[in-house]
Amino acid sequence: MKMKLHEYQAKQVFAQAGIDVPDSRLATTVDEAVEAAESIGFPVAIKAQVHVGGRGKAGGIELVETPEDAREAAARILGMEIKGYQVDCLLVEAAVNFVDELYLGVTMDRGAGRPVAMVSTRGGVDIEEVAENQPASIARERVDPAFGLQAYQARKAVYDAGVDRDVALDVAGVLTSLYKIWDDRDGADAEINPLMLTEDREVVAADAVLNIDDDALFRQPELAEMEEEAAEDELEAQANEYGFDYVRLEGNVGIVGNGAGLVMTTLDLVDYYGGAPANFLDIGGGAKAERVANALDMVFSDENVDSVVFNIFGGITRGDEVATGINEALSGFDRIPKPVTVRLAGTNAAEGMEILNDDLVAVEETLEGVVKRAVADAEEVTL
Amino acid sequence: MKMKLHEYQAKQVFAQAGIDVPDSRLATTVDEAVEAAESIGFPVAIKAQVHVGGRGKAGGIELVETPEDAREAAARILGMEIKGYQVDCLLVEAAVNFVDELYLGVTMDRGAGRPVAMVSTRGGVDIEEVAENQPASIARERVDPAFGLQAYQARKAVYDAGVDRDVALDVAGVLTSLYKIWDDRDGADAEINPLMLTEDREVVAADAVLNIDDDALFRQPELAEMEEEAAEDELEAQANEYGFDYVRLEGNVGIVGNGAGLVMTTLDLVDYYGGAPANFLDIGGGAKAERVANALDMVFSDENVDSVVFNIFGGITRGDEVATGINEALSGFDRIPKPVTVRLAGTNAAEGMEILNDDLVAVEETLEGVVKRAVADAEEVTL
Amino acid sequence: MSAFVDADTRVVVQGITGGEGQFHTEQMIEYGTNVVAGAVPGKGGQEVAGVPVYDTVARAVREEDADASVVFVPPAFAADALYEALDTPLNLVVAITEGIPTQDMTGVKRRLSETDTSLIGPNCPGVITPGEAKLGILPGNIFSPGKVGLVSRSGTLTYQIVNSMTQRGVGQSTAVGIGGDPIIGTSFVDTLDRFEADTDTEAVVMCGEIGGEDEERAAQHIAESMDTPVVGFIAGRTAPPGKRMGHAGAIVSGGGAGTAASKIDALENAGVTVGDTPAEVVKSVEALL
Amino acid sequence: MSAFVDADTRVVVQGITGGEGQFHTEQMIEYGTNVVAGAVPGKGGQEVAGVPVYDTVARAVREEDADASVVFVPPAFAADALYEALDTPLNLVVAITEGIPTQDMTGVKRRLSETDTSLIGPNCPGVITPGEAKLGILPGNIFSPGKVGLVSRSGTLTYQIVNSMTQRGVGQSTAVGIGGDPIIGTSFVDTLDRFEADTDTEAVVMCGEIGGEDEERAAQHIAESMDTPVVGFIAGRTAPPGKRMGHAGAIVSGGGAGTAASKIDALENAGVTVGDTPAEVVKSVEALL
Repeated sequence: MKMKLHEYQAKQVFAQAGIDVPDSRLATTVDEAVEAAESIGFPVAIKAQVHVGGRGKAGGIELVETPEDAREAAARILGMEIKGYQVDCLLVEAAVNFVDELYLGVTMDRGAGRPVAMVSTRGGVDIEEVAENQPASIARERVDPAFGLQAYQARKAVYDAGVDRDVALDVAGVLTSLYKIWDDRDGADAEINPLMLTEDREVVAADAVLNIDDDALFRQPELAEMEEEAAEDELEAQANEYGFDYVRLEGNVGIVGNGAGLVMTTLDLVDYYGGAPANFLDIGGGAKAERVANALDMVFSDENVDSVVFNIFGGITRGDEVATGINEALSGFDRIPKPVTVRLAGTNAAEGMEILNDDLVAVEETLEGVVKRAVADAEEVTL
Repeated sequence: MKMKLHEYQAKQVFAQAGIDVPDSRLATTVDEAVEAAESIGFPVAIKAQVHVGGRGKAGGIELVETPEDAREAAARILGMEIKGYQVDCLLVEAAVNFVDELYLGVTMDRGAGRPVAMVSTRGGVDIEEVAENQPASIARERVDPAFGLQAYQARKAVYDAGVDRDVALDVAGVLTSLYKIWDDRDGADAEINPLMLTEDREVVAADAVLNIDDDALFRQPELAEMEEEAAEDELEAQANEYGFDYVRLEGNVGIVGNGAGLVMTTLDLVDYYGGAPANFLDIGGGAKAERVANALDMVFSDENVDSVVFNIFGGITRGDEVATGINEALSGFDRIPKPVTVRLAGTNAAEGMEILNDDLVAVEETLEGVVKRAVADAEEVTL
Repeated sequence: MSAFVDADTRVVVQGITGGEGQFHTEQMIEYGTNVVAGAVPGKGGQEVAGVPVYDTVARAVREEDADASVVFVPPAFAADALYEALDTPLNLVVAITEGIPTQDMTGVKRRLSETDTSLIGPNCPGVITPGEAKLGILPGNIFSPGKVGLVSRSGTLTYQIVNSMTQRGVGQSTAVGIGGDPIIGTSFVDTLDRFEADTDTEAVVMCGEIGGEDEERAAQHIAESMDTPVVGFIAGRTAPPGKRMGHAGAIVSGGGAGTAASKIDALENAGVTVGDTPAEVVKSVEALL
Repeated sequence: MSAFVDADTRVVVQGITGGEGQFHTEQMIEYGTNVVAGAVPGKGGQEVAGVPVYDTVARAVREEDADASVVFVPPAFAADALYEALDTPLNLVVAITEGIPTQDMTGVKRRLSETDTSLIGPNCPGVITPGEAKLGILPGNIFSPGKVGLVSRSGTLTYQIVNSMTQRGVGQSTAVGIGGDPIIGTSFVDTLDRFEADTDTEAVVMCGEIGGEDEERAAQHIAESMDTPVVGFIAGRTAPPGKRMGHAGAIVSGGGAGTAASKIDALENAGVTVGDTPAEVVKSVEALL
């Protein structure tokens, strides 16, 4: 999983590494935004700070020339919602007078198991579109992780991309810094899009993306502090807290299981049998009553959910223990809010099925059975 | 060439990297030394700071218990000469109450072209002797330069050396730090001998060696500032200033030439023909009059020198230019202080020999000839 | 012969003194696995589950003549444990640990490419040859000896399918979970090669999932180089783009790469029967024997 | 056939726009070397000594079909230039630069071991096949075509011996200075292998010096694998221990390793005639032809 930094956070990191970024200030109120704009000097860009791409198209960025316009833009953007994220924070930034826009990026080439550094002269636009339509316009240098990005590779990428010779070494320097940030900070993706070239041939990072490998946050304390509860979805935020792998979907059959592959398969089967999965929820290894209760709580609290599949393959864990956990978890409810069908498989599954309190839950023996029943339950509610 | 740091300088670097070193202060006068000892608290070690091993045996280190003894020791050691180096500076250091002494080192394994990390439980003694007599008592881990010293390698070396298990991980941590210092600081050799184990099982670097690759000083500005003119030999210090490769020897035939292999061969030939070389002096490429003059100055100022070989193989450089340089350089002397025999070979050698002013120098055509003549000249002076 | 391990495989457990390490060592031994040593820095001289512990893997390998290791070391120290294992003559290293930083694994994989050792995982349940040995956390009781090789990116999905197979009397020659991370040691292709060479394996079940292109590469490999019949399954047909479905590697990219449809197409084009449900998979493989 | 280079070798000069680079490019071209390109970041599109300059080595190699490079890049940037050269399909890279930090060279040598490229140097005068081509700074005029292969750690000592040989009518098939640094690309052994395989080479002169163990390894190699007769010379008999004699690599260790005596013994034990003086060396090799 990736932890996303806001633009202003990524720019702090980039600036520390010596990359030029425009003068900027953060604002959380309209007054702060106007004040920031005046202290920086017009024109400025007012930019929504949200964890999502395509802010510009969504109206989350506005270039303003006067305090009045700044006030108006700030008032409009603050509090607006972009792809489900509410804007709580603005970056007010000196506008850069550019003549050219480049793209620089570093990411992991999963197939090769190696980092790759990228340069394109087609910056300032959606780079995934460029990658699809004009792949040759992105110069790529694959990095040997044992040696890191060598200086010559940064130059090679920049010259191969066709960057103007008079700024090529400067741009190569920025790419080298970007790679170093990616490497030192356990980056998943690091991007500058656009890297602006000014009339004075200065090279300025006008936007900044830095996503961090979640698994490495333990050794990136400074960045870990920047982590925020993702505001997109309350349930996803709650899952983070509980330590569940959770993804919310559009359907009405809630799904709880253990192991990514089995939970994905359960979703697929709900779909296969004519239902619509409401979520992916992997409670992981172990079967403590508390985890079971938390998972059921979450799924119950999703108002889209009409019925629940609870599918556990015990593996090393014993089915009787899981069953006890489920009983305990559900006994806390006065009334089970939504029908739950449980299937336990693997070690001591039979004993577990025996233990389950069928006043609280329905029980099925097979994967197909548990899914079909939950789909049927959901249909019943809908009718 | 290696640049040597003093013990106190190396300890600064080690301490910055998190290695425990005893409390210490520097003193350049007897009063300062006593004051330092009193502020640290007795017992303290009074240690000569000179660029040479074997200080202890030479009487350059003394453990003292009282201010009177500190005064006496400081007075004795300050100004004393150890292997040609005068002691200008003392390190006054808290004495460590140790129960065991280890050796840790990192150096370049030239044959393998790889760094090697070393650990021995036979610390506190001359490690080269240990290496010769009990090679198995030094555990060595060869380092892949593409990956650096991995944590497991440090542990492996420590366990292989037989370090007590209760301190093994701490010692491995020190070795990891030592390697990192060596790597980050362009070390040639980094050593802790002894690394003391106290009764409380603390791990303390009681001595510190850090020699830096001269060729990398350009990127080690902090260490480059610590460089001192080596006090051992004025002429060697002067050669450093002029940028000559120079080594002083015991004989009376001074030697100036270009190219390490050819100059070494000239020394060997002096010996072969019954003379004794007074020095190795490689003036390097080019043949500017100033360099020629500086080289001759140096050799003339060596009172051991009775005659001089000047042997240049022009290569790309033209012999006529070298000859003009020699004429110019020698015309600055009222009287040539010591007989000089010149041989020019290679490109335009004949023209060069023609140009040479044979009022100032003797001329020979062959390598053997120029050496034989200089040896004969030196014998004549000696007789 | 077996694809990866058998009753003669001599196993060292890295991280044997931790809770997981100790529990699963006992389970492995109970299953019949020849666990000969543990390796934990600072714990040398101890004994766990009747097995001697050494401070370094090198010494464990030397003293006990081990040829495989299983790694239960926590994520922050796992890469170091893998480098340590790769610096010995071990034939096989099985990394159970979940949550190793990706950049750590790129380094390990780089080093791996210079050795003759195979790495299974990380973030995997391990490998088992039923009736012979298991290296990892797979529940031994659901497996039964037989002729089907099974390879999967997922643990519990493997159990689900194996359990059905065993219940229907279809035994397994070897089952291997290759792990759910984006950077893993042994790929589908590597495992398929082993199964093709394994005289005990007569049919193969391959369980893929969304994300990456390993399944597509496997499909090509099957078409070009395999005679052993393969039945496939791909999890994640209903996964939305851009969301990680549990496994770090199970993600359909924003650009639409790594979908279940792409993988199913590739496999079917390679002549692989792809089941829509785990039950279909079991029936298809049963029909092959 | 020749040991390293001939008139067809297509050479790119890295650092061609610097003073040294430009001067020696002119000298190489004048000698007949087929210099086809230069490579200097930021100087692409220029021309030096009639040769086009490219921003990257990759492009120079691609556009001009070069198969060898000579490096005149200053020490601080030399390692990067070598990595760049090693990332192309060049057969041969000759590094003239003196003073490259040792740790930089350990990295380069590590990378070198993974390529099919040969590196001569650094801190070397280069390589010449008289009458065909020279790559480096050797003074062409003292060489003459012939049957003797010469390999040396020192430039001027090479010139001294070659000059005597040429004056006595003894020509050279190839002469190569492998460099005076502790970490170099092509060793004595590598070069002796080339000479042994080179049908133009009938006898070899090998000039070693104090420091390291390359000469000892060469002696063993001569004894085991060479039919071509070898005459040796070792500089530094009078060098005191612990002092660096000019070359970074020319140092007898405090423990007494790397002495001239050890090297002379090893060579003589391998059947090599070791001359006491350069003149003796020339006489000995003359007698072999």
